[in-house]
Amino acid sequence: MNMPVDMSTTLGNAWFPTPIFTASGCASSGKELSQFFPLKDVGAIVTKSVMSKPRHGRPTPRMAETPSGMLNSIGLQGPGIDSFLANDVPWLLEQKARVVVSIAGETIEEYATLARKLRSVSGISAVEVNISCPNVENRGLVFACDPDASRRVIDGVRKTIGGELPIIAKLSPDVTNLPEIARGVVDAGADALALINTVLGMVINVDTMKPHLGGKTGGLSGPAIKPVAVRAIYQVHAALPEVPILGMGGVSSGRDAFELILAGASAVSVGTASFGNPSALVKIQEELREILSAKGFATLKQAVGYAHREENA
Amino acid sequence: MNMPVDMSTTLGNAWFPTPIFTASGCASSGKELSQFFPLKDVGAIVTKSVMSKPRHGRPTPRMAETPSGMLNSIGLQGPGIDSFLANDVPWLLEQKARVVVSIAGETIEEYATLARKLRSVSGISAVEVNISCPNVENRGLVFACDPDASRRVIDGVRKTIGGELPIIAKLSPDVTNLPEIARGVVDAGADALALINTVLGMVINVDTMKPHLGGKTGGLSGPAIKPVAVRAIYQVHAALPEVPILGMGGVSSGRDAFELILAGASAVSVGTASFGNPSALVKIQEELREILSAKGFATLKQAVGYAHREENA
Amino acid sequence: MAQEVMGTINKNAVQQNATVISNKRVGSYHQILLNVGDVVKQCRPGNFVAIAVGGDSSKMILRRAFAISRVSENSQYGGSMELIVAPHGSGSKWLCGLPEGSEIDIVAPLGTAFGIPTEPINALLIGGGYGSAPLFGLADVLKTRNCKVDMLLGASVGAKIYAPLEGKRSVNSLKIYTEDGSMGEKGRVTESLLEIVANRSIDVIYSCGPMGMLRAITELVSSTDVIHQCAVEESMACGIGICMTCVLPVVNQDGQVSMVRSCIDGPVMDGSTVKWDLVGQVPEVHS
Amino acid sequence: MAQEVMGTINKNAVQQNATVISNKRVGSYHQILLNVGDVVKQCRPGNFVAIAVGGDSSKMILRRAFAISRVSENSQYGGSMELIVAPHGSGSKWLCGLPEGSEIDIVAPLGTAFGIPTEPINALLIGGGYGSAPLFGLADVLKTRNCKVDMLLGASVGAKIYAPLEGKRSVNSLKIYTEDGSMGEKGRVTESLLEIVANRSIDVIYSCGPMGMLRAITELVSSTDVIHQCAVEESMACGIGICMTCVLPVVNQDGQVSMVRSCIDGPVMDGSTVKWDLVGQVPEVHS
Ligand SMILES: Cc1cc2nc3c(=O)[nH]c(=O)nc-3n(C[C@H](O)[C@H](O)[C@H](O)COP(=O)(O)OP(=O)(O)OC[C@H]3O[C@@H](n4cnc5c(N)ncnc54)[C@H](O)[C@@H]3O)c2cc1C
Ligand SMILES: Cc1cc2nc3c(=O)[nH]c(=O)nc-3n(C[C@H](O)[C@H](O)[C@H](O)COP(=O)(O)OP(=O)(O)OC[C@H]3O[C@@H](n4cnc5c(N)ncnc54)[C@H](O)[C@@H]3O)c2cc1C
Ligand SMILES: Cc1cc2nc3c(=O)[nH]c(=O)nc-3n(C[C@H](O)[C@H](O)[C@H](O)COP(=O)(O)O)c2cc1C
Ligand SMILES: Cc1cc2nc3c(=O)[nH]c(=O)nc-3n(C[C@H](O)[C@H](O)[C@H](O)COP(=O)(O)O)c2cc1C
Ligand code: FES
Ligand code: FES
Repeated sequence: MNMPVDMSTTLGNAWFPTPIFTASGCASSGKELSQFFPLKDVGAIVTKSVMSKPRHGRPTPRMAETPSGMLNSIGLQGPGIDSFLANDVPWLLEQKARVVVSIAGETIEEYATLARKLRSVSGISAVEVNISCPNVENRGLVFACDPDASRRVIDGVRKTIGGELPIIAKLSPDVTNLPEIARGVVDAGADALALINTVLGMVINVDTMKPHLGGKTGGLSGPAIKPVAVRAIYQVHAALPEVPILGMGGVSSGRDAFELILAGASAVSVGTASFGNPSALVKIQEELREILSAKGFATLKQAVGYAHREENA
Repeated sequence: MNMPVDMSTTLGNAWFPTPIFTASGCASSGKELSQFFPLKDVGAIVTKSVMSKPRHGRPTPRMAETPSGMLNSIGLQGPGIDSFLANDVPWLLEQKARVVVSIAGETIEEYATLARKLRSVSGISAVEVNISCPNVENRGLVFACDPDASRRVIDGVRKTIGGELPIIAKLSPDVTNLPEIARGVVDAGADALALINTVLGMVINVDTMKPHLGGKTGGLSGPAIKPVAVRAIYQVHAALPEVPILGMGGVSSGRDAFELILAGASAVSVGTASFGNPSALVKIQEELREILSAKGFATLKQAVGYAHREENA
Repeated sequence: MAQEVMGTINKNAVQQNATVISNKRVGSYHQILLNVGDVVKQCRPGNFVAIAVGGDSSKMILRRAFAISRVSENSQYGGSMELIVAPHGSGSKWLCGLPEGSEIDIVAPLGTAFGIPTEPINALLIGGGYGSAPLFGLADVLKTRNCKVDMLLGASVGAKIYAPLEGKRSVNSLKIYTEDGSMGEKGRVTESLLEIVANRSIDVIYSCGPMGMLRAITELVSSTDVIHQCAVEESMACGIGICMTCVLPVVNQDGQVSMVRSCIDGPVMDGSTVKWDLVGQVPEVHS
Repeated sequence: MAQEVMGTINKNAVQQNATVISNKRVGSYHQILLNVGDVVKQCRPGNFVAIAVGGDSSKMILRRAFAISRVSENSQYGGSMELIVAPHGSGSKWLCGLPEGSEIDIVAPLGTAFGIPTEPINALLIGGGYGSAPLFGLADVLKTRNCKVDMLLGASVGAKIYAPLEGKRSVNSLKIYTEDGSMGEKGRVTESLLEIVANRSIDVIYSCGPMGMLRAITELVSSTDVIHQCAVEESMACGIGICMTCVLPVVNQDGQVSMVRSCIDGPVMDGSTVKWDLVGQVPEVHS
């Protein structure tokens, strides 16, 4: 069996030739990976979450390997939105890559400011709003853990950015009721959802007998969290079947990507897998194409959410 | 270095010679493991959560292996409290094992009923209250995900059982604010906390293209979730330093157990590791003893929460 | 017919290292010979072994179960155990790739064994795919009890028929079926089962293979007096009775269905007690 | 002194398989020789290789970084690369246990290289533990430029001094220090560093070893004109610049500190630009 498969997908009004994207924070701004494959060959480059000002991030150590996973605590180190828009976006567009810009803020106002700067940039496919950041105006409570704050961030971005650019709200799995948060941000104007950000974790260094990471806690990513990602995507797709999902969490093979797609993802970001294998994205993309073809799907879209079908029921 | 180490620990007024326990649901009622080591050699046998009536549990498949972990959806299959108290407890006491009985219910009333039956049984060291069960009186919302329901379960058990038997409330990590839930159950009368129950996950079978487990979702356990367990224990110990914690989640070596202890656990349950290695508990216990000795701890208790210490601060 | 009953659960089981003596491809399978020492004395046909896979830094945390195909007490290596392994997923493929001399961690013997009759009976052994593995060892034992032993083996294709030359010597007759007709007769082992049972006056059927085959055999012989001992294969997380993942719905004496652990109350079970139609479902709650 | 500057990031890096030619214990380390083919032509002293560890079903998802000790274009195996590996945790132990003939997955060459002077200078090479590995390859290159090459090696114990016979031939002098005095002089490489620098008119120090050693050297020579090129070792998740875990505080031309990725802007850095006292902290936010 080797049927050609239409791999194209959409998130809101943005079209992508294939559903395999980088994950924010796991591809920097793309340059580093371009040594290993042409960036235009994959669905999109989702850039590292950028804030309004340059940031140093968290102290080192910033990572710990864990069984089938890793913790990171980067703390959103980055050049700030102005430098990013001046240097990184034009370069990516030159490569003919699709660009999804991820933004992060410490206040609702900061998100809106970032959105305002993005509005004037042409060539960007979508904006991913990373709301897994501590809200400095509310005791550092992560936006994504607070239904109201999540909604207000997206509302602010939507109002600022207008109707053109699709908004993908990126949610944290560390909540009691994920569908509730999802519904809130969709009501506030998100066109799509990105699921999942990392799971909060910690490693204690048994030599120093203290938390290993400079930031103490960190985000767990990699294959270890794949079952959590599949569950989150399945739950949210069941609750909001019309809302496209950019799925992610532990994907390192075409089978993994297929699993997330069956659960309800319209596209799949690959994060940690690129650390172990710089050409992971193209490998995953080819494997996915073969699986879809072998399973008899003529288009990727037919497979999205297929695990939810009711047979003879 | 081979200093002898005092491994004894306490949870509420219950004393245990060593801090390594089985995890509920991962040792049945002990008999099966007794082929591999004398049950009295470990800290305690925490029995599979028992309900008031016999239960068939969930349909098969009930398990899926995942990277460095597994999902289970057993659905609390068991003989019911009467048969359990008549057959299993006496046998365990005959083995001179310390027994922690885990109970589970579908209503607040069922927990109280179970507690009433336990009150009259002598020889039990403590009761672990597994509140990660769907509350049939509230749309199946898991008790442990609802601060109010959690509190009311523990309150009911406390009032029924009186002051003698220590109550260990077992919490789910699938919540936005774990310290809040912990504080609630402690206020309601829990003497100790068990952290963590499994993390909700799902695997989709790429052959059938449907959720693999009969129960669709399942609980993720094993090394994959260890960083989540360490974080949960650390957070709760920071918030409630006086409350003893029975830690668990992915422990498969003495180093792992030590990590949980440094984070704040007074004792450590070993679950999934016994599936891969029937004598995991004794191995872990010996490794822990050696590590404590090598690090210069004369007693286990000195190491509990040691990662929280402030040096020259 | 007396069936051996185990006193306490897995009372002969030990956890120990084993050395790979040889690892050969045989058709679609690998025949793996392990040096295991004295534990072979405790292994009975039907028992299985649980093997840790993937090495020290493996992401596979659960053991894999394999039927003990046969054991030998006085091979040149001391006690040795043979397994027939299909390279299915990552764990079994890892095993099939082990070079001679590798050390692995095993727990054995586990589970129930086929009941061995005390009188000479007519036995029919039915194997599906690698399910034939434990049947040759069983045939040897049945022969020592002067039983007549006929055997039917089935598989999708010829490469999935495991029927070693030596093994054939212990059976009075051997008939092979393949679904594509590439070996033996085209069709399934159940094709003319009732005729065979009648013609050869079969007293007991011993079977091992896919659940669908076991179910079909049970249903076919339900109208006869034939006893059907089948070795089931459910997904197992622990293999030693502590996790409750491997359950099957089984009818007990009072007609009530309960979910029974196939790792300790099986793998060998009385086929007529298994509620095959309920496998993968939950029986009505009793009491 | 001209320093080679890379055009785009890791522009010579490739991901490919490599075969283990040999794996020998040398003191506390393993000397691992890999058959890697043509990529050796792109490897410069100071570059590192990132290796996938644990095999197909490994729970270790990240590569491990190792300095390329030396390469040979025309060994009997074609291009070969030598690594000196300390069996530290599970990944490096797995590597040290690989039998000859094993295939591994590598990405190389990565990171910056030691700057090679265009004129003959007086170079002092300082290695701590396995940090000496890349220095012998460097010494070879410096010799071809007619530099005078002195070397200081230090370690806690003699078994952790890596100083191969052939290597010693490329240096004009070699002095060894151990903390327990079990080999060479008792003490640390920094013991009489300033004297050595002065007496031998050292122009450039090339160093590789624990961060503490690199910091101590930087501080000692800060009052001199000596250039200090050091190869740093920070925990790396990706090794190719995409994760931001491996950062070090570095001062730029305008005196501002930024967190620089040691995998692509290192491992070889100008020691005087690293804010050693801020390692493990976050600098004040600028702007
Ligand atoms: C009592 C018993 C006896 C068996 N005897 C044999 C034998 O003699 N020869 C042989 O080749 N195989 C036998 N099997 C099946 C064998 O255990 C599986 O093929 C093997 O576990 C698959 O593991 P994997 O890593 O290759 O596959 P994966 O699909 O990657 O395994 C993933 C998980 O699913 C479980 N699993 C997958 N398939 C099966 C299966 N068919 N049965 C049970 N668990 C499964 C695995 O144990 C593992 O936990 C037996 C199984 C049981 C329960
Ligand atoms: C640029 C560079 C060059 C290196 N060159 C050599 C060399 O030539 N010879 C040698 O023996 N070692 C070298 N190391 C160190 C080597 O990478 C670590 O010893 C190795 O990664 C440890 O992995 P492990 O699985 O054995 O240990 P574990 O402690 O189990 O590793 C756990 C995680 O921590 C990381 N880690 C642990 N220790 C270190 C360390 N010292 N440096 C960086 N990451 C670490 C690992 O990469 C892994 O992700 C180098 C490191 C870097 C960054
Ligand atoms: C090192 C690292 C940095 C990350 N930085 C960001 C970030 O800046 N913004 C964001 O939304 N997610 C960030 N993430 C989360 C990933 O985008 C992704 O949601 C998560 O890692 C799960 O996917 P994975 O398992 O494929 O990595 C980061 C993850 C890692 C590992
Ligand atoms: C098969 C299985 C069954 C379980 N059954 C129960 C149970 O009945 N009651 C309970 O409180 N926890 C139950 N758990 C959760 C464990 O007690 C433990 O909290 C969890 O598995 C994390 O520990 P581990 O990673 O060491 O297994 C079960 C876990 C597994 C894997
Ligand atoms: S496999 Fe665990 S109880 Fe049977
Ligand atoms: S190791 Fe990932 S950026 Fe340096």
